[in-house]
Amino acid sequence: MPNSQPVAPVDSSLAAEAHHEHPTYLRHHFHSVAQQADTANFAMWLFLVTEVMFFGGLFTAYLVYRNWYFPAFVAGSHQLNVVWGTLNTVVLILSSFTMAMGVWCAETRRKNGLVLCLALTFILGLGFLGIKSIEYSEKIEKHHVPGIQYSLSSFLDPASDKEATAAGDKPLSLDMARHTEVYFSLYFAMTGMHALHMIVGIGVLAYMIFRARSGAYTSGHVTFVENFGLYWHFVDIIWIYLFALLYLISRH
Amino acid sequence: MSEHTHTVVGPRIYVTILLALLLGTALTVWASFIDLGFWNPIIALAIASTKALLVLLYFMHVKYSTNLTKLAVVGAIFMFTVLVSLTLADYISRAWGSW
Amino acid sequence: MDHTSPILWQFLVKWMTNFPLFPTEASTIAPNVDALLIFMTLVSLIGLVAVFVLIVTFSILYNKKRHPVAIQMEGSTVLEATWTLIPLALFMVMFVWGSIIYFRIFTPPTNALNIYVVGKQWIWKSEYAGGQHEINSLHVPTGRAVQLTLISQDVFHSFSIPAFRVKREVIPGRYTTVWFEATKPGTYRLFCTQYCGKDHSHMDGEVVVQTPEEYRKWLANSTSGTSLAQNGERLFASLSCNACHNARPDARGPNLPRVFGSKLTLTSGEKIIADDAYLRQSILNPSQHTIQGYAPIMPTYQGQISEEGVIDLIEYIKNLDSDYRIQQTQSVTDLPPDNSGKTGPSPSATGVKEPVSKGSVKP
Amino acid sequence: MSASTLVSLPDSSAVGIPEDNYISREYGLKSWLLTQDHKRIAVLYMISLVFFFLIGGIMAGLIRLELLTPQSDLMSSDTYNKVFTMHGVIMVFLFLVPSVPATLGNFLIPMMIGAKDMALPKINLLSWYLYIFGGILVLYTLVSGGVDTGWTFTTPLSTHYLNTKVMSTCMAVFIAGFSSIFTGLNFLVTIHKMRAPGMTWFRLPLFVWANYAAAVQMVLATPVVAIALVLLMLERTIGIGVFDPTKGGDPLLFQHLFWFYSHPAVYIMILPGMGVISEVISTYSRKRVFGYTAVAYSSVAIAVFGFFVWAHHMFIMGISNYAVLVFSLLTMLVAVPSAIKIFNWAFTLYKGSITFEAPMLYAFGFMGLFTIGGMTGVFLGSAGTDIHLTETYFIVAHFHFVMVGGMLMAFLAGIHFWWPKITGRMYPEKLSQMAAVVTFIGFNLTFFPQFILGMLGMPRRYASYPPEFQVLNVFSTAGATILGIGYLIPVLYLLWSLKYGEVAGDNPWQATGLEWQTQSPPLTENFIEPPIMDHEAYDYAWLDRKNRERQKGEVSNAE
Repeated sequence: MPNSQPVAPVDSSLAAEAHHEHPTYLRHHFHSVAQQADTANFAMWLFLVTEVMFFGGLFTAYLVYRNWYFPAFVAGSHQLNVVWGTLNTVVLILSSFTMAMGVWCAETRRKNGLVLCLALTFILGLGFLGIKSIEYSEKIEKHHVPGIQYSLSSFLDPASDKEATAAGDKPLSLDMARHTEVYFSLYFAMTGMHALHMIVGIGVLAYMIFRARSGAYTSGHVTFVENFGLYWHFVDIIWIYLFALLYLISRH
Repeated sequence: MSEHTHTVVGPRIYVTILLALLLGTALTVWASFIDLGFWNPIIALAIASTKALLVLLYFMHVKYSTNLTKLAVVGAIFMFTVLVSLTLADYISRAWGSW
Repeated sequence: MDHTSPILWQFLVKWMTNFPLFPTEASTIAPNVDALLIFMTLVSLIGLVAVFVLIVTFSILYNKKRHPVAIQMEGSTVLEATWTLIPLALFMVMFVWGSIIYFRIFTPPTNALNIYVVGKQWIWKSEYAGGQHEINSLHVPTGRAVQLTLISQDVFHSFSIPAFRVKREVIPGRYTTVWFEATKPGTYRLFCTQYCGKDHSHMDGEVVVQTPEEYRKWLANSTSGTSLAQNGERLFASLSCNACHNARPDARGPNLPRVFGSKLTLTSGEKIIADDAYLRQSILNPSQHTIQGYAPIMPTYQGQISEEGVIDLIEYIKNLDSDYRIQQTQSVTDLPPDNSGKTGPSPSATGVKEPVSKGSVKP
Repeated sequence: MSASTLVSLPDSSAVGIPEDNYISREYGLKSWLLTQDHKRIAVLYMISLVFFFLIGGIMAGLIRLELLTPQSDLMSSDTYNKVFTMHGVIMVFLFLVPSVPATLGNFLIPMMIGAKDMALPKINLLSWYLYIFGGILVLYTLVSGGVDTGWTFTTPLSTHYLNTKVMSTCMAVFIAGFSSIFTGLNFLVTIHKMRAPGMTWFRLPLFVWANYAAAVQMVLATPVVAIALVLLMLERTIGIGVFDPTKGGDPLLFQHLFWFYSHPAVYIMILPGMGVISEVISTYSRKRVFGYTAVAYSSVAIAVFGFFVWAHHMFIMGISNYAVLVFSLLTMLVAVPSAIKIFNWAFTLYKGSITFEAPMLYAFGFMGLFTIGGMTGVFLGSAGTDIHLTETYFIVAHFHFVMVGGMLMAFLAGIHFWWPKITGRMYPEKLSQMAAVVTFIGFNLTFFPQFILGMLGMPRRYASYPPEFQVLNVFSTAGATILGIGYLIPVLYLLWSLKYGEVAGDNPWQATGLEWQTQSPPLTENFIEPPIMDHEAYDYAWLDRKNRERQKGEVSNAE
């Protein structure tokens, strides 16, 4: 069937494909492994861009209300445990490091190293969630979860509250105390969204450990590990900001 | 369409960055307990941004990436800034009262 | 003839010949808005005609029969610049013009007659200083700037009077204002234009514009006996506000006469003008609005007073002596002088300049 | 054969549909539902879009019927609220946002840039499934009692004052949003990474530029509405106070976050339509698009400036007056690139060689209606007139001129233009031209009276209205009937053409895009040999050269 210029006879195209190196993981619509890897990498970055905007909405809300209800945000922030928070930051930074090392192991085809790194990342991720759940349960005990059960006593009467006393809080007036609920709404929304991303990440890590043991990522095709690394580091970056904004900024 | 040459970043850089990040964490926690008034949030955010930048550049290999990746990063930061600043512009100027 | 005419004829005569194409202009701002609207319509028409003429002419001149071979060309910087800059310039004119009108509509003059409007699903309640109130209806005089202070008790509503070309969102938790000066006596439509739930389309009413004399009569006939300020005084007492706001030297709260319209310095150092919005906020969220020199000890009244109650209190505080009040009263008095609206705690409002205690609540 | 009216070249491939093509390669439901071929996904999208358009259209019909009389007699105001909400949600999130990108964009972008497929075929399929999942949730909402928030989900109405299916609707929009994100992401990656050798940025068809710009907005804006909806749902279920004024939240913050997406969303809807118009006008005037670079850059300018103007939806809502100034100014700026496009299209006709096939008629319709829609947008962007016009039928008319008069016209233009490529068959030409004219007349009769209604102050979303507005509403309803017929005719003859239409051949319009240089319907891999782009976009001289060479080749073959 005669077609216009870009279309050449069928057999020559087959010949062209034949002398291409063709690893099994190269999908049919890419010219080369490099193009495929590049594409996947760029797609991952774009996905992270959407994630930035997703969290962007939350950060905007946080900044607006922090401006409005500054004392409530200070008092709310004093309810968070800096020790746990710092520990969690360290845990997450370490997991980011092990993940980066995992990517390096995959790139340099070290199978055992990769499995070890992924496993460490997995454990550290779980550790983060464990610490986070301790923090959450403290909040639940003190009725600091927004909703019907929300309790204002820590803010109206700081003397009755360990954290508030430690921070030297003065009692808030009732109207300002009520606005601590906005702080905790945002606290739970932001850390909750972050934790959700961690849970998804840990799920993928488990799958990757399983695959890595059979050498799936140490035979040259490292795109998946690299992309997951990007995701994991991004989650780390979000936490770095959450830690600063929620825990530290009103500490002094 | 240039396909970038893949740079493998090694453990030495990673360890250095890890230490820098841990140092940053210690620094920011320490700084948060000192009353610097106006400067507290700025310092906290500056340290956080430095840490984030280190993660971006080295852990996430942006330093060794194509311009396209850098553009995506800058674009994301830019749009994030637009969202935050234009929204806050409304909130802040509301208090200025009427004309 | 309509008793014999066929239905179609009725349709044509009674219906088709009599429907509006342009809203009546019944406020001072309406002609200004319309001028801009007409300008924009003309510009749009010219643009549309330009596009139409281009398409039609080119279609005729260069259709395939007449012009079988297209002549390729790249573009033209001059033309691109033309249709970038001319629309841009026109849009800038519209922007500036529109902004001027916007600020006119949303910046009430200081001597405006204030009417409160509370929106709730699905009624409008207008409250007048003299204590008159009505549902889904608003009475205003001609020749007098009227400011509406609007608030919603539940969801977003929007207060729209098309004949005046004004509209303002009515928001829960915050006062919004809009003002107009009616020019033509008559009855005009009033709509809620922001979708607000089930009976949104029944949240309409009418604006009755009357001459000042008629309006005065209406005010006198519809009074409920107590003015908003008097209601506010009662509420003030029953909430024991005077325990602190009592003008004594050792008072724990600021002295309220003259507070309305004055410039206050808050604890945060911020300067603020005590307007309706400020008074409302400092009743409901006092700790954020504490005046310098006072401890943030005032309790919140959020959830204890209805929006109407807050309006009463504000009106009461306004009616305590203040410079602003004097100004306003002078211009108000020529409207409802015989009305009991001014019999609140400051009966002497007219022209009395001496400050403080005069109108303040006796402990 | 209608192609003979265009360019009388012997087209030997036009004797029959090529035996091997993307439709005939595999059969069976499974081969469609698990396909990763961008063309098949586009077809899946097209079928589902038409389905949802039909449902949304029925809702529109009900609305117009109800508004025939001033009283709410056909349905209670409660029902009416649900009907217009479902109309809005379905049309915006399930039809307009994915319309051109997910169907034509999906089908054509890889072909236009000379690629075998989208960069991420699995994500592409996933995005269709997400869309369907969102659609099913909307259908569930519809049959289980409906929702009456309005498509804007205004808080605190949606969070605290309604007992309808707000949650499932929000979830549906959230999910459909991710479908849109993935589509946009896929476009960006594909356009960046999959272009054929020689296909530089300024050789891309303007359709690709337009979709690229829309994709940028999809990727950047949609996540913000996603988080806004998450917060809304949390507020509704557990009562966090972020948007609740009684707890200290600000309902306007929801408006900010919502419109940060929903304003760019209108550009997501219209930009791909503009891309279609560029292709159509160039092809039927046989001329390169006038000011190619200006049109390309104006797409990007719309995409960028489109992000800075969202608060013009909130001018009277109590945002700061200074913010109003800034947003009003920026709104004026974003109107300029649209004007640039209109005039460039008009001048593309200049010294062209114009024919008037159905797509061209739709494109002319687009230009006229979009000019009106765009200009009335300026009425609303100027703060002073916005006060009077906003929240009335003027708004309704304005965005229907842009969305229906603009976008839907462009969609129909595109469908007609590429139908021979997608199906390999032609539709009846006279009928299609007639349908275009009917649509145009019906559209104007439906929506032009609404401008006047808006000027008069008739509020939108009213089930009953004052009697003086009736005449214009009757006009509008009458127009809607004609419009409905105008949409029905193409559905019928396009379906008819699937079996009985003339065989179209590779390039019935003699268009220059790479998608036309392969067989119709295309092979699963689009091209037998990966194409090399060796000429500018819209290079009709190149096409003529090719045709001459081919003719020569055929003659020598015959000898």
